[in-house]
Amino acid sequence: MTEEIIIAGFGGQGVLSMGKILAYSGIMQDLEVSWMPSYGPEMRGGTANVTVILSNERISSPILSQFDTAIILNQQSMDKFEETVKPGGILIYDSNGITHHPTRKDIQIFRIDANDEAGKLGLKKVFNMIVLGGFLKIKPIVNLDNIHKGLEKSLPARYHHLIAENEKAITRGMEIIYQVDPA
Amino acid sequence: MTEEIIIAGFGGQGVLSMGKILAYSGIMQDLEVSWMPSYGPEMRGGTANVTVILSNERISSPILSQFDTAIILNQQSMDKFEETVKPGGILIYDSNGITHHPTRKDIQIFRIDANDEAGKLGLKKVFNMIVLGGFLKIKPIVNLDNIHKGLEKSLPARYHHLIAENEKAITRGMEIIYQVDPA
Amino acid sequence: MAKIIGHIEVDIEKCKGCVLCIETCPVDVIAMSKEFNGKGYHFMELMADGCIGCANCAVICPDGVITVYKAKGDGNMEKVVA
Amino acid sequence: MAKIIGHIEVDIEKCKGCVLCIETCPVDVIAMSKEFNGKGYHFMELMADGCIGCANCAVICPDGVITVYKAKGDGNMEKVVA
Amino acid sequence: MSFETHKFNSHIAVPENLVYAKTPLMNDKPLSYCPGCGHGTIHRLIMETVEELDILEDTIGIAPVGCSVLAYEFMGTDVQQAAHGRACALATGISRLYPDKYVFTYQGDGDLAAIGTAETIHACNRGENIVIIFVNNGIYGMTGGQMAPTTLPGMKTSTSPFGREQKDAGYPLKMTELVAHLPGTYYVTRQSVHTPVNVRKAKKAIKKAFELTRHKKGVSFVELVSNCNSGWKMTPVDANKWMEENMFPFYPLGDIKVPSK
Amino acid sequence: MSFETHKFNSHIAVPENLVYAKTPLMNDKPLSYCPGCGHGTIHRLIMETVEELDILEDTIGIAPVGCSVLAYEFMGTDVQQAAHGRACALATGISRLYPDKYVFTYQGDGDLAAIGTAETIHACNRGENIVIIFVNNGIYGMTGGQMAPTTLPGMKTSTSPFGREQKDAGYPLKMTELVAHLPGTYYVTRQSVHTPVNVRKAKKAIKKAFELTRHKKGVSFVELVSNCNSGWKMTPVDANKWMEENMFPFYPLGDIKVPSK
Amino acid sequence: MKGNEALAEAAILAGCDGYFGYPITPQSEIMEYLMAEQPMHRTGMVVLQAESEIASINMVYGGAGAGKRVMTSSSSPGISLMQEGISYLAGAELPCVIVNVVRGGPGLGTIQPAQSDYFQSVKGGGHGDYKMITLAPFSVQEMADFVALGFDLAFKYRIPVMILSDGAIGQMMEKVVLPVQRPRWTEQEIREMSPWATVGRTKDRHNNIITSLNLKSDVQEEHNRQLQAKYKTIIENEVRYEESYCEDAEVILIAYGTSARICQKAVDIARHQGIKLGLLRPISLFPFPEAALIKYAEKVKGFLSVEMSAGQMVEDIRLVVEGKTKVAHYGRMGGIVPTTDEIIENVKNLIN
Amino acid sequence: MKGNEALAEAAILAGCDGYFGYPITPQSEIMEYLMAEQPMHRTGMVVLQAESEIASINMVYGGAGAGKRVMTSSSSPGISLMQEGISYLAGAELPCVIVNVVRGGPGLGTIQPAQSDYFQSVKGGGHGDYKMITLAPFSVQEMADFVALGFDLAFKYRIPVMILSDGAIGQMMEKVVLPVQRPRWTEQEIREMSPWATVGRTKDRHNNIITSLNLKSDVQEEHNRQLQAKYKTIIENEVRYEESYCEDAEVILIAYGTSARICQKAVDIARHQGIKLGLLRPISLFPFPEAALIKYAEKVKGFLSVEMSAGQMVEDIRLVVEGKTKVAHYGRMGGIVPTTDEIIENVKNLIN
Ligand SMILES: Cc1ncc(C[n+]2csc(CCOP(=O)(O)OP(=O)(O)O)c2C)c(N)n1
Ligand SMILES: Cc1ncc(C[n+]2csc(CCOP(=O)(O)OP(=O)(O)O)c2C)c(N)n1
Ligand code: SF4
Ligand code: SF4
Ligand code: SF4
Ligand code: SF4
Ligand code: SF4
Ligand code: SF4
Ligand SMILES: [Mg+2]
Ligand SMILES: [Mg+2]
Repeated sequence: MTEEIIIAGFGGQGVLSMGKILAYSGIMQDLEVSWMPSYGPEMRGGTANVTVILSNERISSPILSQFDTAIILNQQSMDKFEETVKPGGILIYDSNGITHHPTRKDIQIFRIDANDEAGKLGLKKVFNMIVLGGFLKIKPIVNLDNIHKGLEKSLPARYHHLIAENEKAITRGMEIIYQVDPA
Repeated sequence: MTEEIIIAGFGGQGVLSMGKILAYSGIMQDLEVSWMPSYGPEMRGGTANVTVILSNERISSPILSQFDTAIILNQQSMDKFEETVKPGGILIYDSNGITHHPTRKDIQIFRIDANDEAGKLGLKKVFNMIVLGGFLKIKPIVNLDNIHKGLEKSLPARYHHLIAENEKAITRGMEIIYQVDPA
Repeated sequence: MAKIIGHIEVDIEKCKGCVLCIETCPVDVIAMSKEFNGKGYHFMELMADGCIGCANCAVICPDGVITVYKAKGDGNMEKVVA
Repeated sequence: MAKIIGHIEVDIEKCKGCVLCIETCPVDVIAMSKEFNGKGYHFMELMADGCIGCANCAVICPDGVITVYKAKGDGNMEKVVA
Repeated sequence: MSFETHKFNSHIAVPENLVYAKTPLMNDKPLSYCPGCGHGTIHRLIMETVEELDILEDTIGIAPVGCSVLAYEFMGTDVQQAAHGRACALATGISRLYPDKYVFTYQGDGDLAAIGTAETIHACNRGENIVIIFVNNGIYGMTGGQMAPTTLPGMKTSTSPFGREQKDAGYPLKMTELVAHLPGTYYVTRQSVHTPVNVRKAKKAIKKAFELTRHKKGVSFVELVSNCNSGWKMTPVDANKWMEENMFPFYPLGDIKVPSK
Repeated sequence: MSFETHKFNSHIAVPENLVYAKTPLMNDKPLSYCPGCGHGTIHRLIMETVEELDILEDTIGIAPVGCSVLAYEFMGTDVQQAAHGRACALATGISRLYPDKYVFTYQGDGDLAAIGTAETIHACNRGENIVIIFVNNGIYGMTGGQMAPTTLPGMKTSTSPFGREQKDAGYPLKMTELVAHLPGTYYVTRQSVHTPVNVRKAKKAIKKAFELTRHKKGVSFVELVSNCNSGWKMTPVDANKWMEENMFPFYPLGDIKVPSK
Repeated sequence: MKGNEALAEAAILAGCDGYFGYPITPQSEIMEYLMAEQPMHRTGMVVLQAESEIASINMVYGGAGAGKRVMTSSSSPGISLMQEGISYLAGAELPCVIVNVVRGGPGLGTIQPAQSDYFQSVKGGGHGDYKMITLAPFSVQEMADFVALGFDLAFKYRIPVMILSDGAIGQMMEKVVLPVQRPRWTEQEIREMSPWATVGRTKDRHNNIITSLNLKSDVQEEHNRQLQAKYKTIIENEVRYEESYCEDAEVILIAYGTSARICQKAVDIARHQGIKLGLLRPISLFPFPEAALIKYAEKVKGFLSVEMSAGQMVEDIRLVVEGKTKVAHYGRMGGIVPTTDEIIENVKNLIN
Repeated sequence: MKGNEALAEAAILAGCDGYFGYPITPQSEIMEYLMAEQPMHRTGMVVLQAESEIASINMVYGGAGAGKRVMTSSSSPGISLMQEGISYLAGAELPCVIVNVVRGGPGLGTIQPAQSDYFQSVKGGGHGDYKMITLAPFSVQEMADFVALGFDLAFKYRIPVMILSDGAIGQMMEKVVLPVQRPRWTEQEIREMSPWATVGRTKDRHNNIITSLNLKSDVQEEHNRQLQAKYKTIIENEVRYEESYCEDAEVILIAYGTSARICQKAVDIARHQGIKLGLLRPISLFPFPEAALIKYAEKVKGFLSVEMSAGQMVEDIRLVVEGKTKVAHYGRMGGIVPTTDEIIENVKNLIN
């Protein structure tokens, strides 16, 4: 099994840490992992993306131009990464701020309105965990036990009281994701 | 005609300027010339030498390992340069401070006690011109007219009143040089 | 009675919602919008009447977002202020 | 009467003839040699009696050429100074 | 530009009533700085000065690396981008070759007071006829908030995560006071842009600096104590307050060396 | 060594009468300096200090380029030769890694005050626990007498053949006064070695500097105003006189910053 | 762990005595990690933020000259500033580790990963005839492993060692097995192991001198000859490289660092497509794996050098191959990483 | 006139606007000559002693960015310090002349002449993919001639030009014919000829920007591609070299600068001895005279690269020759100049 994922969005959306939790969880499940951010210029703001690979074999390249799954959280990222999903692959997106919805026919497209949901729950901070939940629903490549361990590993101890909340968000994400037909 | 000369001695003996006057005089006589000092380390004192080449052809290399004439003014230079005179070439030396006189049999050796003579004349400053005179006696490769012009060219205008004195020293040098048999 | 009346215009797409202008307005007539601009920031708005055209907000704004106008409140202008 | 007598030794091969020591001797007992040393310098010499061992010359000498001795001028030493 | 014109008195928004508008010498591009960052204000004051003195044709700016590395995108003057720390050397080169031009540098504290120390001191010592604008935010903004020579004692940065300790990193370096000791500096002042009053004072100082350049007086050195909300991890409002309470006691505002008539 | 032992009172030349002899920590090699050059004296004072404090096993010297680049040939301590201007950086590296050692730099004015300005200022600002010996002869001796930052106004050198002009080259840079302003320097003094009295004072200053290092007081900075007979084109005696008349008014001797108990 | 952080942690574990550095993207995490980790409390290691890269490299010189395990890190422009210092370190034969997390140049360039400082590292960006051992990690694991290896080689040969990484390797996270803690050397150990070091002179020896100055040409030439002889020994003993699928390859990719990772993937894909592609990954760039290349030079249809540069390592390949087979170059620049598709296309072009 | 002085005088005559430098042997005469000559009174040229080589190269950057003819000079360690600045100049495409009067390295080394900064000059001592046009004078005449040529090329291509000389050429005196005085450009001329220069913005144009920064990788890559294209144009158009006795040569010496002078003599001597020796002297080191070498590669028994280094240019020869003939290297180091005897002996070895 090798799962090659790109997660892309704005700087503040928790893109990198979502990737990090996924990667740590993979390690807990004894997988090989790699986490490769596109680090921005020496300036604030802008877009951010991270490539996460989970595999039970040695990972050759941490930098990819095609992905099994793309998780897309803003329009710029949609413009850039829709094309990079492998035929037959998966695209998951949050529709918030999306003006051009994905149009490819040769991939499966899922939508998760995590931003709205986070607002509703009053849990803006765990927006990214809702998205992660959605992804895990579609691709259960790591089990929830290991996600728990991954959260423990990647969050500093002083935030461990938040783990439950994060897990709740993951569960919620699993509930609200749904498949859409390309327009 | 190509004459390849090394002049070597202590830092303060006017070695470089003797070479310079010879070079400028050569230019006045429409020769090709080159003047290549061994520039010392970034420190004061020590030995100095200069390679002067006069030729009526293009000068290939300004740096030489063998010379037609070596003009040697201290023991260190004798140790270093006696061997570099081409067979049949000429070695001119001032015996002041020389402890090992030259011994080669395949070259002509001339001695000029310019240091003593300069002392006698009370003209320490033109010691090097006495030596130059000696050399010109043996190898009259530039004529005195051009030497005069060379002096004019190489001395700053404010020293031009000393030219006569320099020329006197050259004449004296021509008188006191003599050939010696190698010991 | 010539009262001073002021007015500001805000280049909302360039506003970054830093609220420095709001802190500095002597008459508290500006506030943050509920909406976001294209860059995702809440932007500053003139919220009430009473601007005196002191230009504090414009002077402090790091992003040069604000243009300030001021007029003597007489003639038909006075009507408006009244 | 215990008079001070002094004496210096000079490492003449290292002397560079800068004459700083001569300038500094309070009793003018040192001077330059007529001869040269191996480096071609006139070197410093103790030229007269009367050194008081003040060490000025040694202290000022940049090349560390001078060693200074001093003794109370009594006993058989006094004879010498006398 | 999309202006939101409000109803309140919007009818007075006619040219003859204009009180304040961004100088056209500030380009229309949105600034790349964080919300509330002082760099934008300082840029504007310089451009206003250039406009008011009408010296655009004779002004050359120099912006080395630092958050303001892109200054050339925002300022309407000709600009050279310099290697880290070397703005004063560039300024020397230009000013010597164009003695009648207005050459200014725009440097952060990392740039001017760390890697560029030698260039700063020597340009000041030679009395180059230039304006040095020194934006001191006590941190390396651009590279993500590392300690600068001007970081306050105890201040936390990414390379002093437990607070700057004097015994390891020394005291904050007061470059402005230091260069004031050099005969080559003519006008040395420290200002800030965190209130409208201070902005206006800073503007006066900057303008004076450029005017002195016109009269070939040597170095005019204007320090602006400024904020770095991102580096300090504070909101802009809090940052300005923190600055008043912590930076100004260490870096007191006001003139340090003024031209004696 | 070939000692010339004179007849006058030579009989008292016995160990118990010894008043002054070169410290054995000065090697026996002839110094490569010009006749009368102050470098030799200053070398000796440092070595005497190391001997008297008995710290040879814990002393490391640093001599960058300059006439004293060969200091390691003459001084008996361990010595590192540094790139031009970087002695203070080397000293920082060594002293941080060996906090109990005595690390001193030996730097010319070109080295310390021109190319090495940043390293000097920052080592002083951090308060590194080191001794900085600064030999200011107002010229680049080693490279043949070019202008230094400390060259006096009007002074002729090979790169200021018509005399240093303030308008082109600025005023002489008083690095010693400058570093005295930094909290990291603990003891800052200016001395000379051109008379026996001054030599003795200089010795005291140097010894004090090393003693302060023992107590981890930060930077001790000892400037020695010195001559460069070759560069100045004077005899040693004239040079010392010229120095008194011209250098000292500009670089007054004495303590600039003394430890407050 | 990020590559940069793994390297920083490995430095502590390697018994490194001192790190001196200056911030620059994309490697500031190295110093940041060390500052947060406070190795002074763990091993006594010193971490100091210097006023510049020039100060950093000269602090390293001082520390190395005193026998300590010291290192610095920077990225391209900062490394350029160190060139005088590096030449001095090489001239004075001082051991140290220098890390370059390369970004795109020239000039200020971009902060994205690049491999365009190859020449600077292996030909000598500083003046004079000298070499540094240059190690090119291609994974977070190697970022960690090459620190101790670097120090070992540095002290074995009294030579500066460059770890030539890039922004991608520095920023990525992977599983990493950290080495065990090595003790720092005591002063006594340093005095014994590095009798040349300036630790303070004991009565039983002359003063130690660290210098690269030789006023006399013949002495300098002799010194240079010794340096060259040392480099030869290093060439004979310290070549490191990794081969995969070379035995039967028609074309062999030559790549190091990040581009070697992409090439691994390209080989996987190509083999699936039935193309006999191999990969030879130089781990030491100096010494360059010449023998390995020669071995294959007459067997393959060609070598393809895949670099994130306009073509630098390809010259070293050509120098070895001397026309015996085709040598092509495929490079991306400015921070752009080549894709597997592009690589495979270039391989196909080479075959035809 | 000394080589260094001829170069200095030629700078004044070339209409150079500014010289910024820092003393270092063996090239301090350049600044000393200029200071004594007071070109400010002759042409208005500025001469400034900077506080360091880093300041010098950045003053050059400032002046060049403002469209002026500016230059600096130094020797090996000082040039190493300039590497960041040089990379910036190349990245920002600024024209200037940089003189390196090479001495023996690495480190402080020796002040005697050497040729061991060849790699630094032509491969790039700074970071990133860039090139400088590199001219190697071998006589006092060429020291004078290459200043104006250097400025012409620098402005033609917006590229820094390196004059790679050495201590011997710098210190020697020969007859020299000085060029005639060229006028300095007026501000108006600069505005017209160099519309990119930051001279102060006029109302009719946008602000001019001098920078080497590109935050976006694709823009940076495009910039790099343009640089590479420019270098290709230079390779096609600006190769300079001199041949003597190559037509019938059995062995051809390749040498530049001082060693080319010795080689001239060696050729004379060898021809007397009946050995068919020739000399090909690269004048431009970048661009390297590749075509000329290829022309002879299959005719001769071998090339002998004679260098005052451990062997640097020889790599460029090998890269061109690709095994088509023998390529040998004879080098002296540390400031020692090879002798004609040594060269001829090496030639004989090559033949056998
Ligand atoms: C030679 C070199 N070293 C380091 C850097 C990385 N760098 C870029 S800007 C900067 C410092 C920024 O701080 P400051 O000058 O205070 O400006 P600010 O961003 O705070 O406005 C550093 C270290 C660089 N670009 N070049
Ligand atoms: C990078 C570099 N630049 C320049 C030089 C040449 N250089 C050697 S010593 C020196 C200055 C010497 O002056 P100073 O430091 O005052 O020492 P002094 O000789 O006067 O005692 C210079 C410029 C060098 N060796 N390295
Ligand atoms: S100060 Fe400017 S940027 Fe900040 S909120 Fe007000 S208008 Fe917006
Ligand atoms: S101009 Fe003055 S009163 Fe009007 S909104 Fe701005 S700050 Fe408030
Ligand atoms: S001071 Fe020393 S070197 Fe100078 S003359 Fe006296 S003994 Fe000789
Ligand atoms: S010790 Fe004193 S008295 Fe004796 S020679 Fe020296 S200076 Fe003169
Ligand atoms: S990082 Fe700091 S200095 Fe830079 S733009 Fe943001 S607030 Fe301003
Ligand atoms: S050149 Fe000057 S500093 Fe150097 S040794 Fe001679 S007198 Fe001393
Ligand atoms: Mg800052
Ligand atoms: Mg000096």
